[in-house]
Amino acid sequence: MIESNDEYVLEINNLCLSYFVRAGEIPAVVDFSCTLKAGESIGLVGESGCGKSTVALGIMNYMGNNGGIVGGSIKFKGRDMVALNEEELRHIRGSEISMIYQEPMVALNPSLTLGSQLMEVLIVHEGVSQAEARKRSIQMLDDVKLPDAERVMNAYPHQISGGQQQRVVIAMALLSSPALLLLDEPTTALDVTVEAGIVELIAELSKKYGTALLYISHNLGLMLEVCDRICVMYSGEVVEEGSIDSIFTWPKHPYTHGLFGCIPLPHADKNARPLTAITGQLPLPHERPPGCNFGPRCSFFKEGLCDGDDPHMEEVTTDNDPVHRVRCYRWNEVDTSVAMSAGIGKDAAEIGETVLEIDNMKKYYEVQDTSMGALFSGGMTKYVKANESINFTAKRGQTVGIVGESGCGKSTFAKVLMGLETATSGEVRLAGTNIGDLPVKTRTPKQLGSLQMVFQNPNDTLNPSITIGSAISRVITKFGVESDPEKVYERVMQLLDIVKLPRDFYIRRPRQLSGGQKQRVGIARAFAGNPAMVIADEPISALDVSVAAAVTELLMDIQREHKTTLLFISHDLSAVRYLADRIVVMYLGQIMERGTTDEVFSPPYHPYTEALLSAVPIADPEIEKRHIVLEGNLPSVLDPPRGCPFCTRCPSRIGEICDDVPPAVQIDGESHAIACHIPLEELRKAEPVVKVPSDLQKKRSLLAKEARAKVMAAEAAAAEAAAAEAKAKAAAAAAAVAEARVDAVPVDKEPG
Amino acid sequence: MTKTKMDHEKQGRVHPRVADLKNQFVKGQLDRREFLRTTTLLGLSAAAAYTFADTFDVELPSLISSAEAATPKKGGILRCGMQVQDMSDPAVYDWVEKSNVTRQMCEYLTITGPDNVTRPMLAEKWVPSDDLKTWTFHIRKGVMFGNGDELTADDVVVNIKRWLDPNVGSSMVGMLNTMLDEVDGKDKDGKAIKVKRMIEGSVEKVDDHTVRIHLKSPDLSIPEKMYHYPAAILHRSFAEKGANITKTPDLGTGPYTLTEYRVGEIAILKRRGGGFKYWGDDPLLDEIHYIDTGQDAAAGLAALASGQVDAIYTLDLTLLGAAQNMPGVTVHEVTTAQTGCMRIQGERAPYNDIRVRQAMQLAADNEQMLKTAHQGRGQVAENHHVCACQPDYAPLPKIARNVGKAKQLLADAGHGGGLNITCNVGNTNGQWETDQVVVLKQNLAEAGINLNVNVMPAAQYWDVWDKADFSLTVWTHRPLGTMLLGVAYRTGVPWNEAKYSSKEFDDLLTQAESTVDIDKRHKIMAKVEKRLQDDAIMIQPYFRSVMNATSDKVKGIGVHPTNYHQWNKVWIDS
Amino acid sequence: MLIMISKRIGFMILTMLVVSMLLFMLLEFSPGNVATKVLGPYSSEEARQLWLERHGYFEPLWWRYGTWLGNFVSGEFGDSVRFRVPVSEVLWPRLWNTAILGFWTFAIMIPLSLILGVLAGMREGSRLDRVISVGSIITTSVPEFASTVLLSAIFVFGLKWLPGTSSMTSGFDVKQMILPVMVLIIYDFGYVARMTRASMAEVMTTHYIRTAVLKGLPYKQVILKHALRNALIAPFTVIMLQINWLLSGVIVVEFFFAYKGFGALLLEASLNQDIFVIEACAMVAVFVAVASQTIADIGYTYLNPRIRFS
Amino acid sequence: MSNIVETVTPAPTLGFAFIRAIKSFALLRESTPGMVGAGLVLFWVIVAILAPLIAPFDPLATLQPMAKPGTEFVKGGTFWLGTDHLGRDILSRIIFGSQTVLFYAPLATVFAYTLGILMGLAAGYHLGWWDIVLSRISDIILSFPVLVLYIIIIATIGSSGINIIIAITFASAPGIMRIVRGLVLDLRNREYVAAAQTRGESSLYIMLVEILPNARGPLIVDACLRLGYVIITIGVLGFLGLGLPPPDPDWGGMINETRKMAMIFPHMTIFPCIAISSLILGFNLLADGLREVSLRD
Repeated sequence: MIESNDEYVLEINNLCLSYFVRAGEIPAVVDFSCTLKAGESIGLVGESGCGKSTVALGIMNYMGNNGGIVGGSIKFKGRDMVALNEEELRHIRGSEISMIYQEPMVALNPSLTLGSQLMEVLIVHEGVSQAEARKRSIQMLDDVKLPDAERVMNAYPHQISGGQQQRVVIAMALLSSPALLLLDEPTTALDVTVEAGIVELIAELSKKYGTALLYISHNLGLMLEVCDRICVMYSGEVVEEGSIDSIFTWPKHPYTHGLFGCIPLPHADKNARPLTAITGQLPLPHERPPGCNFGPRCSFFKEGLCDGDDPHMEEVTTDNDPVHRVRCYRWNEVDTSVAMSAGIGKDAAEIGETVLEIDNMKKYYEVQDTSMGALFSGGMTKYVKANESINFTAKRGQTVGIVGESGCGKSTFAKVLMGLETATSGEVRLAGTNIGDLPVKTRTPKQLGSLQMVFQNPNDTLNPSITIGSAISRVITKFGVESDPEKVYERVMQLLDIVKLPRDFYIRRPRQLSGGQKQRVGIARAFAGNPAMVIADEPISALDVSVAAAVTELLMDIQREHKTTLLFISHDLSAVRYLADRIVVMYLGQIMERGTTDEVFSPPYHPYTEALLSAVPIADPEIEKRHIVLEGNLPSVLDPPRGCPFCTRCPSRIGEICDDVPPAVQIDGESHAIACHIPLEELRKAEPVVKVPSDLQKKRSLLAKEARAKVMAAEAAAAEAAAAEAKAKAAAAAAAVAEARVDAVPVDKEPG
Repeated sequence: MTKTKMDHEKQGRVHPRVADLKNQFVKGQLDRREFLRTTTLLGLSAAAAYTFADTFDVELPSLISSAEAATPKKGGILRCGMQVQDMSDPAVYDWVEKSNVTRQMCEYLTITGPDNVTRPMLAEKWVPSDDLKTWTFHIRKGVMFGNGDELTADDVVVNIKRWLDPNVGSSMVGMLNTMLDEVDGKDKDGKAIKVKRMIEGSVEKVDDHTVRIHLKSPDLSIPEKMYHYPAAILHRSFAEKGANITKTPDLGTGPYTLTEYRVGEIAILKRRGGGFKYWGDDPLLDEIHYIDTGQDAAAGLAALASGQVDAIYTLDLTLLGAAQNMPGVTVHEVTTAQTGCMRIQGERAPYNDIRVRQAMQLAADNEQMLKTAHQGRGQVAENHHVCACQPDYAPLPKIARNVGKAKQLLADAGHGGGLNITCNVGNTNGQWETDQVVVLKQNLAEAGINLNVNVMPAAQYWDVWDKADFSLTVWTHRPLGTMLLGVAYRTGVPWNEAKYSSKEFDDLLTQAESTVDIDKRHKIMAKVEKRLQDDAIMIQPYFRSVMNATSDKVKGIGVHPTNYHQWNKVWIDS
Repeated sequence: MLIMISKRIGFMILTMLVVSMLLFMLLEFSPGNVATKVLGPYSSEEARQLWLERHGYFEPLWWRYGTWLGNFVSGEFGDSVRFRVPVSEVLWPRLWNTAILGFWTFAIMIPLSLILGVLAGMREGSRLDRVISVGSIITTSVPEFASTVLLSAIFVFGLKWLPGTSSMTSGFDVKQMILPVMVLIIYDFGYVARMTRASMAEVMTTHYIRTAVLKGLPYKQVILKHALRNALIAPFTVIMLQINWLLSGVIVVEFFFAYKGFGALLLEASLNQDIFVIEACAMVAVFVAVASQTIADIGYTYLNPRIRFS
Repeated sequence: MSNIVETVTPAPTLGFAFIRAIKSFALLRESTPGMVGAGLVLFWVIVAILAPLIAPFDPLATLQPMAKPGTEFVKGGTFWLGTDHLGRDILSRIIFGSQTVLFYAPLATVFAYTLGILMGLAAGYHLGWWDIVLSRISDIILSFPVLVLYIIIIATIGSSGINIIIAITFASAPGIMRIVRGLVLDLRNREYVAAAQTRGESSLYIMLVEILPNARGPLIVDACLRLGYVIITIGVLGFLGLGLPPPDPDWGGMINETRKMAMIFPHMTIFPCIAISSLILGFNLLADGLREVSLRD
């Protein structure tokens, strides 16, 4: 038990939070304890639905109409938040505890100016004058590095970009210099390069103001960069808590360990060391198993033990971490550190003939400009250059990753390939036939079947009113693979087997499936027509890491087996690096860099690739990374820069040539191409962004073993000591009880 | 009245038939009302006729619903809820409401009271020739138009000519058929057709205050026809001045003038001012306001209930119960020759087979229609459109309802398997019209005829009223059966909605119109009625009572069978 | 903004043009009927032909339409068949009367429904919310014709408190106004209240309200400053559309209470097939509808900075 | 396994849709107003179906005019709700009137929906000219005050059951089109639609199989509201004398025929008023309940 202590800003003991619905009470968070000192930052990490956001709202004692705190205590600076009334809470909210939200756009009132939303914090809590509030708000906007604070004050939320909005939300949260800042996935909705800036800003500001941070995220890599300690949550409970070092070196809970296995770290390799997914699914809050919630998914599950009483947090403190606790009966019996490099090696797919050739493909959209100026100048029609001069090839069995942030044109590109749009110019040759100007309706069933797609959003990829069986059957008959109902049925069953889904899913509806299962059906559907090439448009970005790993692996396996060409579109550089053979980096509709994975991930870099690499958080403390934070916003696709599209944000901009002249493509080696004005020689001089120690694995397992040995020894010693202490304590306790009785008398003199 | 009496005494000559009539009356062959009516028509003054009749008949008929005990008071405003319709030329009026507004400012040569007795008005007397073919009207002297001009024979001649001018389109054409001749004309395509034109010289100005009209054939009801609502006497310049009485209210001789007129809203009549001197007794009311309470009859009663109006034009049957239960409201009722006539055009299939029409008549239960659709208020009729309340009515043998025979007739006509027909109804007068058709539907169903009830908006109904095969049209009251038959069933008259064409009927009707002898006339009328009945061109189930309701403070008011407003003696007791 | 307004107005004009064309075709397709209507059923064929010729009915259709439209734009709507006066003489006073009726209806209904809607939506699922929601569904479910009958049975014939007709022949009378306004409010307030409630309830679940609460703002300020501003955008549009609704909603009420308004005029014109009045009324109605829609759009834009500054 | 094959069909059939509809209605249990609404509607549906069995008299027979509620009829039976001015039993007329209203209103709604859905699908899915033309047409129709439109249509083409259905279809389809179009605009961007497109499905297939079934939730709610509104419309037309031709019982017509007598014989008017209001209330509550449930889902 944690002793009550004044140095803690926040002290949570055995907190239980529940929602009350028609069906009854749904426990969202069970037995949550943690402490936070001033200036300290703690991370809450876990997959969706584990209750981490609920904790944040619970701390604010804001549970909505149907939620409530059902047990435990929350002490903020020694005051019990549970016992406070609305008015007292109001004085703490926004002034002593502030919150930063996942989606800044919806967190800001769309019909009030940012200025008034900022100023009211000061006016309400500190009672300052309008002018004073305004002055301090502007100052704070400067602090969060928003340029042109005056303009922002008068602007409405929609008039600034997402990154800027988040800076405003941060400014709003910090205006009253709170002692505690709750951050609920503050960067998840942002592009990775923007995220990097925000993360840096938060770290900086918390230092400057000495604010304690409670940082909520699903991203372990991010935690590493911003937190001192982390709590790993699973299904409403904290399963492990400890310092960054301790947890990243030796995760003691099988779930934490499993999470690491799912993250494509730079040293992961899809063939040699594939990802290891956690089997099974997160249980629904009202369907939690008895005993350990993770039990059914745990490979160390032991009947009779793990499904018995609910496990409690156990202290497993080692010297490099004063407080490391884990909720597992068997943490010291299983050697999770060894399983780190699990995953059975697989044979790399053979690379065959060229399947897809993209030759100077362009896709422009016409946009009617309705501004007054355009009306008078006559230039009513503008072009959005969604894709400009796309060139690359993909071979049979190869995986090509297309990576870029939002608005880079990667989805448009997919649409052109699929025939949902036609190319404005240039050619897209699939097996030698130009299909760039062939809309989907004029393509033959064979062409259609040979080029299929896996979609992004699992909830959207299947028609909710059509059963899984019907959905897959339709594809089979449509592409002319089979027509006899019996054979179609057989084929569907095969496909379900291939994507590792039970056969009785045939009659299920999408509503009854989890996200990962839906995505598997999506994959089965894409492969039903024996495609030569599959385009996967961010197929895992909406999935939790544990599920994403499984889906990624599945995709890889099927691809390997069918020798399919895979075009993997993603914003997630780690994922792309993990599974792609070749990578295309896009920015504002143009290819910035392309080449094999190794070529792209080592110098010479395009400055954008460099920034992108640096921005991706890596969940490994041993890996060194250079920090490059991009300034500015992504330009509008409607009005891109004349010269290099990246010139507005490029940290290595060399002069006006970047603004005015589109850069030429410089070829480095056989297949590596970079579109930049900076000469290749210069670019080659760059240091690698990510440095993976060559003996990382060895070092890691050594470290872990060492720590483990220490713990064991400490345990043994502690056990002895504990035994001795227990005796002493028992005696002391007996005395204390006797004393307490005496003390208790006056208190209890009026019973009832 | 006194003046009239004096005139009569001065006159000296009494129509030779009057003596016969007196004789018949004394013998009891002629009822009192018929005697009064006929003798006055023949020029005997009403007073004289009454005097004569009263010697034999002790009871005095009440001319108005109730003789008021209290002394009439002068002054006050009467507000009457009635549709304020579009009016311009009284000669082409097709609706009584219009004439009610103008009746207060334009007068007629004669006036027919609620007792069906016609008295002199602008014509102080009239003298028919013995053969009833020439009628001499003596125009009252000293009658002043609103514009100060005196009424002369010229005005009367101009008016009569206008009525008969085909370009004006007055329904008086049907009334004064005996002044018309068929001549060759051309239709719009230049084809030669017969058109009716006034016989040259049939209207004659004898002197400044005498007008004589010459008829082709005898017509007894000329004086009554002169009170038909389109027959208002207007100033001779009326047509030149735009033929719009609302714009030129001073072109009438009545005691009131129109000061405000908004169609669908209000018409305000005020006692004529300036140098105007009314020829008769000054009316009691200062002002008469016609307030339009819309097409919805309930709104009218609601207005009466809440004191927004003092009288309503007509009380819808559906509101009778409510009105009777309303304190401070009196309901007035009178039996009339008004009816909802469901006429059949016998030219088109399936009606071109007379057996179908007869079957319809036989299947129809006229009594039930009266009882159910009109709450029994009225008299059962016999499908020939002559009402027992009309003096020229001749009773016919009753024809009992006979569904079996109707079925037989239908089977004979080849409709044994059932017949599908449609009846149009416009509810131009009230819900009872639809109700009547609904009851008929039930009656006909028993004979295997399926009747579709096609209810249409009133205005739309008037677009098709004379065109459809089978529809229910509301006909208003006329003092004489022959008058109605003349406008509605004579071959080629504009309102002949049944498109009925029977030479025999036309001749008989003309004969009846010229027969003064009651017995003889009844015999002819029996033939006329029989002809209509046999030709089965209508199901005319009953003659309805009309009702209106007034506030108790309105005195001297009654209900005229034709809903004409004769309000010179009405006053407000406030 | 300016572009948007001019676009909306352009569209408005276009709609009016198309509607006018349709109306023209519909009502004047058979010129023979027009003449019959104008001259009456007893007119001679000759007179009808003459009338048609005099009024240009033998000209080509487009010419006639052009002339008609030209006249229409210059306020020359033709003569009413029934009233025999220029349509504008009847139309404008009637429209004014309906405007008065509409004004009182709105003046009472809008505050009432907004307040009830906000109160209900503020705490979704509360007892007050239930009462207001169910109450507004019930009132909305009683058709106007039913409530006119019931209310006049009670207040006119039962209690004798109120006059049964509202013809206003002797000038404006507040008492005559009560029943028609009451009927209109009863039927319509529920709709606006429910829209407001839905909008308010939705806003209350948004994240920016959560932000405002967690900023520590007083509840009153959260509601008045943060919630209402957003919650009233949708009802504003609905309220503007109610103007359009009112034009048809008044038909039953005006008919029943003999109120001399636009609705009754239109109804009578339709029943009497008074074509020039129908044409003018329909055009006015469409104008009001399109104009209120346009104002609603512009207002929506103005109220919603997301659109205003984009 | 083979029986699975039999139960599974490539596209959703009516049977499936029906079962699904039943299931979604089963969810209504969670909404009290929804249950009350469903109860009211169900009550009237049952009344309509059993009308010939439960009506004490022939609704068209003229028996005993203006009997007050509870009057015993000489030939046996009781006029529980009295009779109207033509002596027809009001209870029987209300019972049979439910047939009329539950025949015409749903039929008109179905027609309106068929047209509206087709228009909405075409406009929302194809966009471009389809959308511009169809949207403008519907804008124009919608810019007429709706009752004005009905009156002009009915006064022009006459009043009959078919014409009322035509008028309602004509006047409601644009509103439905807008809703459908809005839903389609959202649904057409779903990935399963893209998936169907990428396998070369015809537009018709995508519209009817991929998009339409998923728009059913809001459409069912709207249909309930619209049914209520159609009932009001039929009632208003009856009230203005433009409704269904007599003598078949039609609630609006009954009110119109008897309302003038309401002050003295209130039963003639009040009971049909209650009947029509309760049915409309039923549909409105049902819509409310369905919406509540669908939001919760």
